[in-house]
Amino acid sequence: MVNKIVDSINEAIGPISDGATVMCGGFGSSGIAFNLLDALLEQGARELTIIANNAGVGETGVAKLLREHRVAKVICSYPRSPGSIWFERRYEERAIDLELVPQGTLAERIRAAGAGLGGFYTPTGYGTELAKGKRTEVIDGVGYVFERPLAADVALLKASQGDRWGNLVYHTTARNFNPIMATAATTVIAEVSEIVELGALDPESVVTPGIFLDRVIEVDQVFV
Amino acid sequence: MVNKIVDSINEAIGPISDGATVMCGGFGSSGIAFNLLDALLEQGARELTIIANNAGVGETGVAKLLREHRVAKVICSYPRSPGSIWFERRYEERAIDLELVPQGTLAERIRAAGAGLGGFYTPTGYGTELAKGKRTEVIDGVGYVFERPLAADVALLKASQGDRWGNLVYHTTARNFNPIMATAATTVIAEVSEIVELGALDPESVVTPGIFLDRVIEVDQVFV
Amino acid sequence: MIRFTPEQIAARCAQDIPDGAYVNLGIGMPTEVANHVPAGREVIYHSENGVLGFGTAPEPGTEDPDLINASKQYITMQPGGAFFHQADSFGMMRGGHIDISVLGAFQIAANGDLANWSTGSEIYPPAVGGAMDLAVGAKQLFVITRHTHKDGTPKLVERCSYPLTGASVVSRIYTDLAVIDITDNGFQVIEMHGENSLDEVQQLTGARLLPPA
Amino acid sequence: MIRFTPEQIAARCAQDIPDGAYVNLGIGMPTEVANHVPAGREVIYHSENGVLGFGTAPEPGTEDPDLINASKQYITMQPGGAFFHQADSFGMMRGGHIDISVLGAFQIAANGDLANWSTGSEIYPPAVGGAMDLAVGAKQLFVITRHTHKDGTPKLVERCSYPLTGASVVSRIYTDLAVIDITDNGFQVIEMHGENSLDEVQQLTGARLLPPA
Repeated sequence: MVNKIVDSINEAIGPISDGATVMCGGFGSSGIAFNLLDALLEQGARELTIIANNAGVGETGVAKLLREHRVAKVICSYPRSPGSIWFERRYEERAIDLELVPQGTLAERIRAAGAGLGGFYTPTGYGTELAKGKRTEVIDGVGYVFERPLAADVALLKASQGDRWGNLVYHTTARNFNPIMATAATTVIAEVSEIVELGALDPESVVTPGIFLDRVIEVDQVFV
Repeated sequence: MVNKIVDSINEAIGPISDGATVMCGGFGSSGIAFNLLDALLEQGARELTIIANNAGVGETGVAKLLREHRVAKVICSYPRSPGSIWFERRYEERAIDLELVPQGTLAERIRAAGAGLGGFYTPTGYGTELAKGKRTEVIDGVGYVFERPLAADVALLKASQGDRWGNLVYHTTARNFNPIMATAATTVIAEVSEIVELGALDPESVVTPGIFLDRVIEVDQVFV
Repeated sequence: MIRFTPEQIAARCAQDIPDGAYVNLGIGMPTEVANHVPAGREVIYHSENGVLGFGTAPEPGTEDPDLINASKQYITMQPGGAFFHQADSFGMMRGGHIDISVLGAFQIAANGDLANWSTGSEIYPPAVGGAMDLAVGAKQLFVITRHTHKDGTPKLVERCSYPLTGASVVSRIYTDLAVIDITDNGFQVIEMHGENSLDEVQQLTGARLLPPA
Repeated sequence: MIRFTPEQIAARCAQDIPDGAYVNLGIGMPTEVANHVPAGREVIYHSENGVLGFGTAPEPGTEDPDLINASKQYITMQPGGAFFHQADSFGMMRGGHIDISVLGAFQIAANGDLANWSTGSEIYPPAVGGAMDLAVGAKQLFVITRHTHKDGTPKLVERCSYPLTGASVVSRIYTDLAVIDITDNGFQVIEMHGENSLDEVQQLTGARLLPPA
């Protein structure tokens, strides 16, 4: 029987190696798996590469991992936000590498990894600093940048409901990067505010089919 | 006020030029906009390029267009099915061109057009006849075929419900190619079995946001 | 010689579908595999036209005319199923999310090349559908097929003469005579049905068979 | 000279948002445009974080903590809205489905180049977000900005000295002094606010202005 539901947050986060690449869903403070990020901190993995839209604010989520020197590299589109003090400090100290990626390119690279593509041409960033060193090509008069897929060892997702097959639905704009990250990591873990019976989710409305999921845990949602 | 609902099938199909490229949703007999295809036949446009998964069976849909000599070219993955007599006849007569595309590549090319990408690398078809004449590349040890986006002048969709903004939901596997074709044509037209009030569709469950739609018409659904 | 019926081949293949597997069954004989998966295993079936978690055929009269599988047969849904569009469906395949794909074959080469979409006929219009995506994407590609063509010529060959569906894609072959893995050294017999001997099976095979361990 | 307030600039820009337009408003002054669209026009707003058809700010105490716009402000939904994921959201932008994108700017060049994401500082960590996608994707890109930097140096220039957001992307510029189109011949003044003269505005501009027709 397929049962992806686990009972403890430590079981949910499981073994994560030093040097692992971790995708973290979320945009701003919406859709971030704060419980799983706390569990990752407790679990102790170091030298992490974090793939996320932002790089954490205040003393929460990715910011806590940065504070505790667990992060070697950040791949994101918008690391600097009001309150991103730990990112800014580690960046100034040159303690972390930063790969800055336009947000649509970040999303598309993640999708490409999940969909088994070898890369794609995007018009975004053509003629800008962020295309420097990248292969470019003019096709039918439009300039494009060649971008490679972006996969991860682990993805940490936040959803609203999940079932034992791992099917997920999200709440409003907390959806953001979560469904695409679900497709692009070797191990995919979701925290949900409610586990529901198999069959309770409408198959027309499932956003992330369970095929992508490894583990699902019910948590009290955290908002910051 | 945004109102994409039209009252007559002729108004729905609108002006389509000779030589137009027309995307037709559907897989097998599921999710095909038979009412719109009939209206296209009546409208009279000739020398059409049809983009669809299949090339019509019996005397319905695309098969009727082929019978009436309206089709110059078919771009599809699976033109030959039990009952695809008009496709087979026109093919044998060399009256039509055929561009055969692996189904996942067809879907991805349509999505790429809708998403503004300049092309992508797929492993599908590498080392096969269908990659002949195409640019290929080995990236990190995997062979890929370079594929270009596929756009159309018109897309004819079948959905189950729609509203005046053009938001659409589908019914079971009638979804198939419809949501991606919605993104990839200059003019996008949907037949639905029910027009609903704005706000009746759950924003979490809308599959095709209205931004992609031009015209929506309520019809009696046809099944063959 | 012992020759399995298509149903027996499908049943043998079904033994190797583990509990919890995500499986795509190709058109024709592969579809039969679902009817033989041992009781107690929960298998989640994918169909290329945008559905996961479908069930058995509907009772006559209860068909949903929109709800079909890749073979255009009516299906039902299991609790826990989901619908999605064609680009997402093929992303699942190419992205390596399907555990097992079961396909038929015209020819399989000793290096795992598969030919199953075209006989190269000039008369007959070609059709590929999802065959090439299925061949390239699944974690394991099982082929179920008769060991030879109807005229007795081998389907298992040194090199495919028919146009390829995919290069080096097949993991394991279930035929009416044997179960055979593709290895770096070529065709490796895993088991032979009944009392079939390696020599007998070898004579109906177009490339060298390595004996079972 | 007549200098429009940020609110007046936003209001002037809002006049050019037609009924039925799909519009993405950037962070900061562009957000203000929504408050000035003339009554009777139905405008559908897109935010990069996966929402179409959002409405005004919620009443205090009724916020949904998950429901925010790109500026991380709480929003509400209009009837007819929809949610989608980030890849679909940016597909909408890049694919040319957004009619109008309104952005702020550090510099705009006479050829339509836009710089608004980086001042090139070595000290301050960079952040790009969706700026480059918005710049490249919308059918029309409107910029709303003060005509000059705070120190009086021009923002409208012959060539951007700041790192580009996109090349040849801007359609029209709304400043506190004038409305200016990007044309093949460079900056084309469409209208000047109040009694501002071409000479006065030209002196605060780093490239030649073509007089209004």
